[in-house]
Amino acid sequence: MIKRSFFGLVKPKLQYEIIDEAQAEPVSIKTSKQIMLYIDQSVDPSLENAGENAGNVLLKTGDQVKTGQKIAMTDDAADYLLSSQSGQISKISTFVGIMGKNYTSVTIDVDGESSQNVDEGFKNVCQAPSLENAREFLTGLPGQPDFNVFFDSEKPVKAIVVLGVDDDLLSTTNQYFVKNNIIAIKTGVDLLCKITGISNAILIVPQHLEQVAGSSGAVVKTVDSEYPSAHPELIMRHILASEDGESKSKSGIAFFSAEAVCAIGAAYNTGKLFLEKLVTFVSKDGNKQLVSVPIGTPLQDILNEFNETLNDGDRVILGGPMQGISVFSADYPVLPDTDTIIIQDKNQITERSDIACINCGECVRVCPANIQVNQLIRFLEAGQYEEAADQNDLFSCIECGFCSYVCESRIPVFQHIKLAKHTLESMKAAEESNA
Amino acid sequence: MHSTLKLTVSHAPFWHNGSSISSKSRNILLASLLAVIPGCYQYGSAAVGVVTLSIASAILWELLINFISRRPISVGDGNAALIGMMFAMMLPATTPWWAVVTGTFFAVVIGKEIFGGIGANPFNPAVLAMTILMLSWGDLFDFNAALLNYQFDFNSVYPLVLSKSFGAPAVESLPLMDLLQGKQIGGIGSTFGIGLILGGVYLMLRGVIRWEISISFLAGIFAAALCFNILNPELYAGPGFHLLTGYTLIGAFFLATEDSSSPVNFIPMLIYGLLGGALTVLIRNIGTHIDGVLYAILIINLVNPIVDKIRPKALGKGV
Amino acid sequence: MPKTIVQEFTKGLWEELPPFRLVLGLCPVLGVTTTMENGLGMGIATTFVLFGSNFLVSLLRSIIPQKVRIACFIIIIASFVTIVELLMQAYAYPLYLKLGVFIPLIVVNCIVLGRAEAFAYKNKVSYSIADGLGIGIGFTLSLGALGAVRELLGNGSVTVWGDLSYNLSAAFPSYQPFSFMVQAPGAFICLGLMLCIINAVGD
Amino acid sequence: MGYFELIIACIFVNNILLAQFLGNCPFLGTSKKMETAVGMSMAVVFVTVMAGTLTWVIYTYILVNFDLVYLRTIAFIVVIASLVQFVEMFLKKSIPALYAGLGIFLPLITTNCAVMGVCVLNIDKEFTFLQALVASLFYAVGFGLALILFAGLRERTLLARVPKPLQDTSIALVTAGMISLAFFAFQGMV
Amino acid sequence: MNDMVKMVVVLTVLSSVAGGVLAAVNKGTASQIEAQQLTFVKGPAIKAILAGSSNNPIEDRFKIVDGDAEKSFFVGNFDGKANTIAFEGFGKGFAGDIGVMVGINMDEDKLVGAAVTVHSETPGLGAKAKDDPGLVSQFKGLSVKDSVSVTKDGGQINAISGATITSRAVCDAVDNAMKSYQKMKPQLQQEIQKFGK
Ligand SMILES: Cc1cc2nc3c(=O)[nH]c(=O)nc-3n(C[C@H](O)[C@H](O)[C@H](O)COP(=O)(O)O)c2cc1C
Ligand SMILES: Cc1cc2nc3c(=O)[nH]c(=O)nc-3n(C[C@H](O)[C@H](O)[C@H](O)COP(=O)(O)O)c2cc1C
Ligand SMILES: Cc1cc2nc3c(=O)[nH]c(=O)nc-3n(C[C@H](O)[C@H](O)[C@H](O)COP(=O)(O)O)c2cc1C
Ligand SMILES: Cc1cc2nc3c(=O)[nH]c(=O)nc-3n(C[C@H](O)[C@H](O)[C@H](O)CO)c2cc1C
Ligand code: SF4
Ligand code: SF4
Ligand code: SF4
Ligand code: SF4
Ligand code: FES
Repeated sequence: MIKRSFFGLVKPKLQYEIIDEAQAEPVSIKTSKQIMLYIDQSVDPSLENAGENAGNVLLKTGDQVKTGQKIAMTDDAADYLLSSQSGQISKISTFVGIMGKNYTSVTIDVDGESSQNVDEGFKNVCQAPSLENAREFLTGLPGQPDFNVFFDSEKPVKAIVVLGVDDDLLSTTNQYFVKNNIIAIKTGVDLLCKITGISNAILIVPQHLEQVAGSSGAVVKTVDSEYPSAHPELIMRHILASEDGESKSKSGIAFFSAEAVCAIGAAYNTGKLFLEKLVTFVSKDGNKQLVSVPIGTPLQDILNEFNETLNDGDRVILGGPMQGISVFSADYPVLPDTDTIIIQDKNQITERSDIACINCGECVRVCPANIQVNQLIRFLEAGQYEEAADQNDLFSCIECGFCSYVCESRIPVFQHIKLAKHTLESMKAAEESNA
Repeated sequence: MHSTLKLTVSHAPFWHNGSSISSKSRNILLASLLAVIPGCYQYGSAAVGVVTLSIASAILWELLINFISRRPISVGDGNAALIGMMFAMMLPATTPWWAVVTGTFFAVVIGKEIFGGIGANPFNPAVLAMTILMLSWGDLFDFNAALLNYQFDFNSVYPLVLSKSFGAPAVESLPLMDLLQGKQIGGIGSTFGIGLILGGVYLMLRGVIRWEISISFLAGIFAAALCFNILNPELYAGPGFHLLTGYTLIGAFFLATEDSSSPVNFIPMLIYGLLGGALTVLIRNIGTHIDGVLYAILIINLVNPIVDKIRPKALGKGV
Repeated sequence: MPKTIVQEFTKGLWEELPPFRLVLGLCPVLGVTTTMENGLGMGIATTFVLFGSNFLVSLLRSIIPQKVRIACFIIIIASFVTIVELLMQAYAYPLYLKLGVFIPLIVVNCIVLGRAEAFAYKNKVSYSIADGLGIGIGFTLSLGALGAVRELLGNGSVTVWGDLSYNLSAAFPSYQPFSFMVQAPGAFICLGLMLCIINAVGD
Repeated sequence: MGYFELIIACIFVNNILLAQFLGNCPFLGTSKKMETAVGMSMAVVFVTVMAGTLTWVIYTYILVNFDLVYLRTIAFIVVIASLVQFVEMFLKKSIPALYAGLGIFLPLITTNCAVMGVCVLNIDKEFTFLQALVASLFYAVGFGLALILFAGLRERTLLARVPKPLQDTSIALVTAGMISLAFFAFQGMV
Repeated sequence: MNDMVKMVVVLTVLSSVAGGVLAAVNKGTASQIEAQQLTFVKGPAIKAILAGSSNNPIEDRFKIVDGDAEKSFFVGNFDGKANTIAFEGFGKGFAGDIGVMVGINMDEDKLVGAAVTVHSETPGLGAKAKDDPGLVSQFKGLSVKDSVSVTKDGGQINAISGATITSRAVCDAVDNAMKSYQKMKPQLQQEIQKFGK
C-alpha cells in the first residue's frame, strides 16, 4: 500500500510496476484436482426451455472434456472458454456476480491426462487463419482477445493497438511478454494484420522497453510510468490523439494485450492452444512473484504453493489494487484476464466510511478525466444519477479508481460511480426494450 | 467442500493513501499552536482559559447535536476541536465565558451541523460566529478596550484602529519587524506573525491547505493595499502594514482555506483568494468595519459556488 | 369531507399556519418583527385586509368574471389596504411610522391574494370570513411570537403593549442584549430556526 | 448622493432583499436551480425598471397634481399588474423557452414585494426621475445578484445531509440570513 | 361579446366604487392625520425641548418658506413672553436622514435643547440618539454662533459609542438649524410677535 507522501504540494503520484533485469522467472504452478470456468452468461442446463433462441444445450454434468475444448453453454453462444485441462464435468451452476451480472460456473475434475487428451477442433482450421476461426476458437486465450470489434460493420476498425503495458498497478504480465517474447509478439501482430487486413499496428510500451519493442515490426509508442496513463482510454486520447468525444468502443481501434497477441501467434504457428495465464501474485507481506498457471485453477492452489494462509477478514483480490475485484472464497479460479492476485491481511485494509465529502478537492486534482468528483459524489450520494450524468460528466469517468484512493473522507467514490453508471445503463436498456 | 472462511469483500480500489479527516484536523491544530502558544504566553492564563473553553465547548455542542439528531458521534474527526481553536485564535484574551460558549454554539451548531455536518457548511463556521458576536457585543471585541488592563512593552493600540482613525502617518512608526514578532495587540492566535507564517507554510507544504488560496489571498491584499497607498499615501497605509496586522495572516492560512467553503479548481482558487484580499483592504480602507478579513471571507465563501463553476472540460466533452 | 366553519377558522391556527405551514408573505414577517408590538400591529392590519377582501370577493364571486378576476381582487385588496393605511395614520400613527413601507405592501402580500384566489372566490361568504379571520389571526400570532423572541433576545426586554413590558435585564442584571437578533441576518436565521421547531413538533 | 454611490447603495448596502426584506417569496421559491434563478432575475430587472419609472411618472404628474396621493397603492398595483401581463404575453410570443422556464413565477412577480417596494421607495426617498430610474435598475440588479448567489449555495445545500426538520425552507432561511450577514461587508462604503 | 361587456362594466363599477370609498375615507381622516403627525413625530421632541412653556407650542405654530422648503416653527412662552422657538434641522445619518428638533431662546441666542424626531438608524447603535438623552443633552446651552461637531472631528460633543456616523449627523442637523436660524432671525422675530400676548 502506498501512503500519502509527507510533502503534498503536488498531486499524488502512483508509479506502475517496472519489470527489470533482476525479475525472477515465473513459477509454474500445476492444477491439483479441478478447474473452474466462469462463463459470462447464464443458462441453467436443467431447464429445457431456456428460451427459444438459446440454442441447444451443449454440456451437462458427467461429460468428458479435452484440453483446449470449447466450453460454451449452447451451440450458438458467443461467450465461451477453453478448458485448460482434460477431465470430467462434475458440476454446473449459475450465480450472480457484481452489478447483477449472470455467470455460469463449470467445474471440471482433472484427470491428469491433459497432455494426451487434446481437442482437435482448432488444429483442423489453423492452417487457414481467418478472423472467423479466430473468433470461433481463440477468445478464451489468456488475455482474452476480443475479435467481435472486427465484425461491427458500422464502426470499421482502423488500427490494432497492442498493449505492452499493464493497466493496473503491480502487474507486469504484458511487460514480461514484451521483454522476453518480442518475437512471439511480432508473429502475433503479423498474423493479426494478415487476417484483418489492417496494416496499422501500434505497440504501446513503457519507456524502458522502447528499445526492445523496436523489433516487433509495429509502430512503437511509449507511455509514462504514472498511473493511469496506461489506461486504454487515455492511451487513445493522448498517445493516439484520436478525435475527442469518442470512447473506446466507438473509435475503431482494436485493443489486444501483449499476452493475448503472443498466444494468438503461438496458436496459429503450432496448432496448439496455450492456456497458461501469467499472473503476478502478491502475498500479504508484499512479495511479488510471477506465476504461470492454467486458466481455471482455483486460487487455493496458488496460495498452497506459496504457503500463504488466509484468516477471517483477509481480502483476496483478483486484478490490480485500483480496478480489481475482491472475491469471497479462495476457490475462485484464475480467469483469462486475471493479471494479478493480491492477498491482503485484515489489518492492511482501510475501512471506507459514511462521512460526507469535505470538499478537500484531492479527487478533482487526481482525476485524469477532469471530473468534478467533489460535486459528482454529492449527486451520487443523493441518488440523483441523471443529474450526475447531465451536469457532472458521470460518463466521462474512465474508472481508474484514483478518486477513491485519495479521498480524505474515505468515501467509496468509485463504487458509487460504477453503481450509477450501471443503474443508468440498465434503465436505458429497459427503456429501449420497452420501446 | 466450501470453507467457512469469511473473507472481506469490498469495492475497488483496494488501496488508500491513508489520508483522513482526523489527521488533517490534527495537522491544522498542530500548525495553529505555533501562533497560539506565543499568544498564550503574551496574554497569560486568561488566554489559556479562552482557548480551552472554546475547544471544549465546541466539542460539547457537536456532541449535543449528534445526540439530538441521533447521528453517529462525529467529534472524533477533530473538526469541532478545530473550529473551537480557530474561533479562539480570533478572540481577545479577555472574552467572557458566556461569549465564548455562545460563539462556539453559532460556529458549530448554526454554522455547520444544521447544514448536515462536516463538508456541508457554506460559510466558514468560525468566521460566521465571530461576525455574529461582533455585531452584538462589539465592545467585547474592541481590542483597545478589551486589553486595556494589560501592560506591554510596545504600543498597545490596535494598529488597524490607528490607521483607520488617524491615517497612514499614524502607523508609519510601527516597525514591520515588531508586527511580525507579535508586538501588537489582537486576538490570542492572530498576532504572532512568525508562528502563523511557519504554520501556514507547514500546512501548504504538506498539502493540508491549498497553497493557491493562501498565496493569492496575500497577493490580493498586497496589490490592493499598494493601489490605495499609491493613490493617497497620506490616508492609506502600505501593503506591509496590511499584511501583518489584524486577521490577515490567520485569514490567509487558516480561515479562507477552510475546505467546504472554498473552491477546488486552480483558476477559481486564484480568483477566490485575490478577491478576498482585495475586499479586505477595501473594507479596511473605506468600509465601516475596523478589520475587513472576516467579512471578506464571508463574501468569498458566498461567491465560491459560482466561481468554482469555472473548471476544465471533462474528458470527451468538447475541445 | 367538507369542513365546518369552525374547522375553516382553526386550520389557520395550525394546519395552514402562515408563514410556517404556508410559506408565504415572508417580507413583513422578516421586516417588521423587530419588536412584538410591531409584529402584532402588522398582523392585525393584515387580518383586517384579509377579512375584508375575503368577504367582498366571496360576496361578489358570482358577478366577477373569471378572466378579470385577478384585476378585481387587486382592486378590492388595494382599497382595503388604503383604508387601513389611512385609518392607521389617523388613529395609530406611531405604529404606522414603524411599519413604514410594509403597510402599502400588504397589497402584494401573497397570503391575501392567495386566499382570495384559492378560497374566497370558490366558497360561501360565511366560510370565507372564517377562513380570512383564521389565517389572519394565525399570521398575527406568528408575527407576534417571532417579534417577541427577537425583541427579548435582541433588546433584552419585551414590550407587550403600551407600558406592559418584561425586562430580561431585570432578571439577569448582567445580560447584554444579543442585538444580532434584531438585525437583518438575525431575522432570517430566527425565522428559519422557528420553522425548524414547528416542523419538528408537527412531525 | 452621486450616482455611483446610489448604485453601490442599491446593490449592496441597502440590498432590497437582504437589508429591506422585500421579495422573499420569489427569493425562496426560485432559488433551487441556478437556471430558474437567472431567469427570474432577468424578469425582475425588466419589470422593476419599467414599473419603477412608470409609477414615478404617474405619481409625480398625475396623483400629486390632482391631489390623489391617497390612491398611490391602488394605482401602483394596477400599473404593475398590467405590466406583468404585458411581459408575460411578450415572452410567450417571442421567447417561449424563457417563458417555459419561468413557468408560474411570472404572474407571481405581480405580487412580489420587491417590485412594489421599489416603486414606493422611489417616492418615499423623493428621487428625481433619473435617480428613480437608476435606483429601480440597481435595486433589481441587487435582487438578482442575491438570488443568483443564493441559488449557488442552495444547489449545494439541497444535496447535503440536512436534518429532517430543517430541510428545504428552514435551512434556506438560515442560509439567507448568512448571505445577509455577508452583505454587511459593504456597510459604510457609501 | 356579452362577456366582454360584463368584464368592462364590472371593472369600471368596481374601480369607481373603490375610488369613491377611498376618497370619502381620505376626507374623513385628513385632519386627524395631520394632528397625529404633529403629535407623534414632532410633538414629543417639541414637548421635551419646550418643557415648562405656558402655551401649547404644537398649536402655536407658523410656517416660513426657506429656500424651496416650507418650514414649521413652534413657539414657546416662557416667563410670560414668547421668546423661544423650535424647529427641525436635518443631517445625513448611517441609514438615511436624521431630523433633529432644536429649541432656541431668541433673547439669548442660546440652544435650550435638541431632540431627534425621525431617523432610521440601527437599533442599539445609532437609534440611541433618540432613545438615550446622552447625546442630545450636550447641546443645551450652546450659543447659536458655535459650530458643533464630535470630539473626533475636533469639536465638543462626545459621540455615541460605536455610532460616530449617527452622532456626526446629529451635529450636522443642529449646525444646519442654527445656520438657518441666524439667516432668518429678523423674519422670525417679526412672526413671533404675533404670539406674544
Ligand atoms: C449561553 C449563555 C449566554 C449568555 N449570554 C449573556 C449575554 O449575552 N450577556 C451577558 O452579559 N451575560 C450573558 N450570560 C451571562 C451569565 O449567565 C452570567 O450572568 C454572567 O457571566 C455573569 O458574569 P459577569 O457578571 O462577570 O459578567 C450568558 C450565559 C450563558 C450560559
Ligand atoms: C491612539 C489612540 C488613542 C486613543 N485614546 C483615547 C483616549 O484616551 N480616550 C478616549 O476616549 N478615546 C481614545 N481613543 C479613541 C477610541 O479608541 C475610540 O475610537 C473612540 O473613543 C471612539 O469610539 P466610540 O465610537 O466607541 O466612541 C484613542 C484612539 C487611538 C487610535
Ligand atoms: C450592523 C451595523 C450597524 C451599524 N449601525 C450604525 C448606526 O446606526 N449608526 C452609526 O453611526 N454607525 C453604525 N454602524 C457603523 C459602526 O458602528 C462604525 O464603526 C461607527 O459608526 C464608526 O466607528 P466608531 O464610532 O466606533 O469610531 C453600524 C455598523 C454595523 C456593522
Ligand atoms: C487551513 C485550514 C483551516 C481550516 N479552518 C477551519 C475553520 O475555520 N472552521 C472549520 O470548520 N473548519 C476548518 N477547517 C477544516 C477543514 O475545512 C475540514 O473541514 C477539515 O479538513 C476537517 O477536519 C480548516 C482546514 C484547513 C486546512
Ligand atoms: S474513477 Fe475517479 S478519478 Fe478515475 S476517472 Fe473516474 S472519477 Fe476520475
Ligand atoms: S477526495 Fe473525497 S472528501 Fe475530498 S473532495 Fe473528493 S470526494 Fe470529497
Ligand atoms: S453502493 Fe455505494 S453506498 Fe452502497 S455500500 Fe457501496 S459504496 Fe456504499
Ligand atoms: S406571491 Fe409569489 S412570491 Fe409572494 S408569497 Fe406568493 S408565491 Fe411567494
Ligand atoms: S411577502 Fe414579500 S414577496 Fe411575498
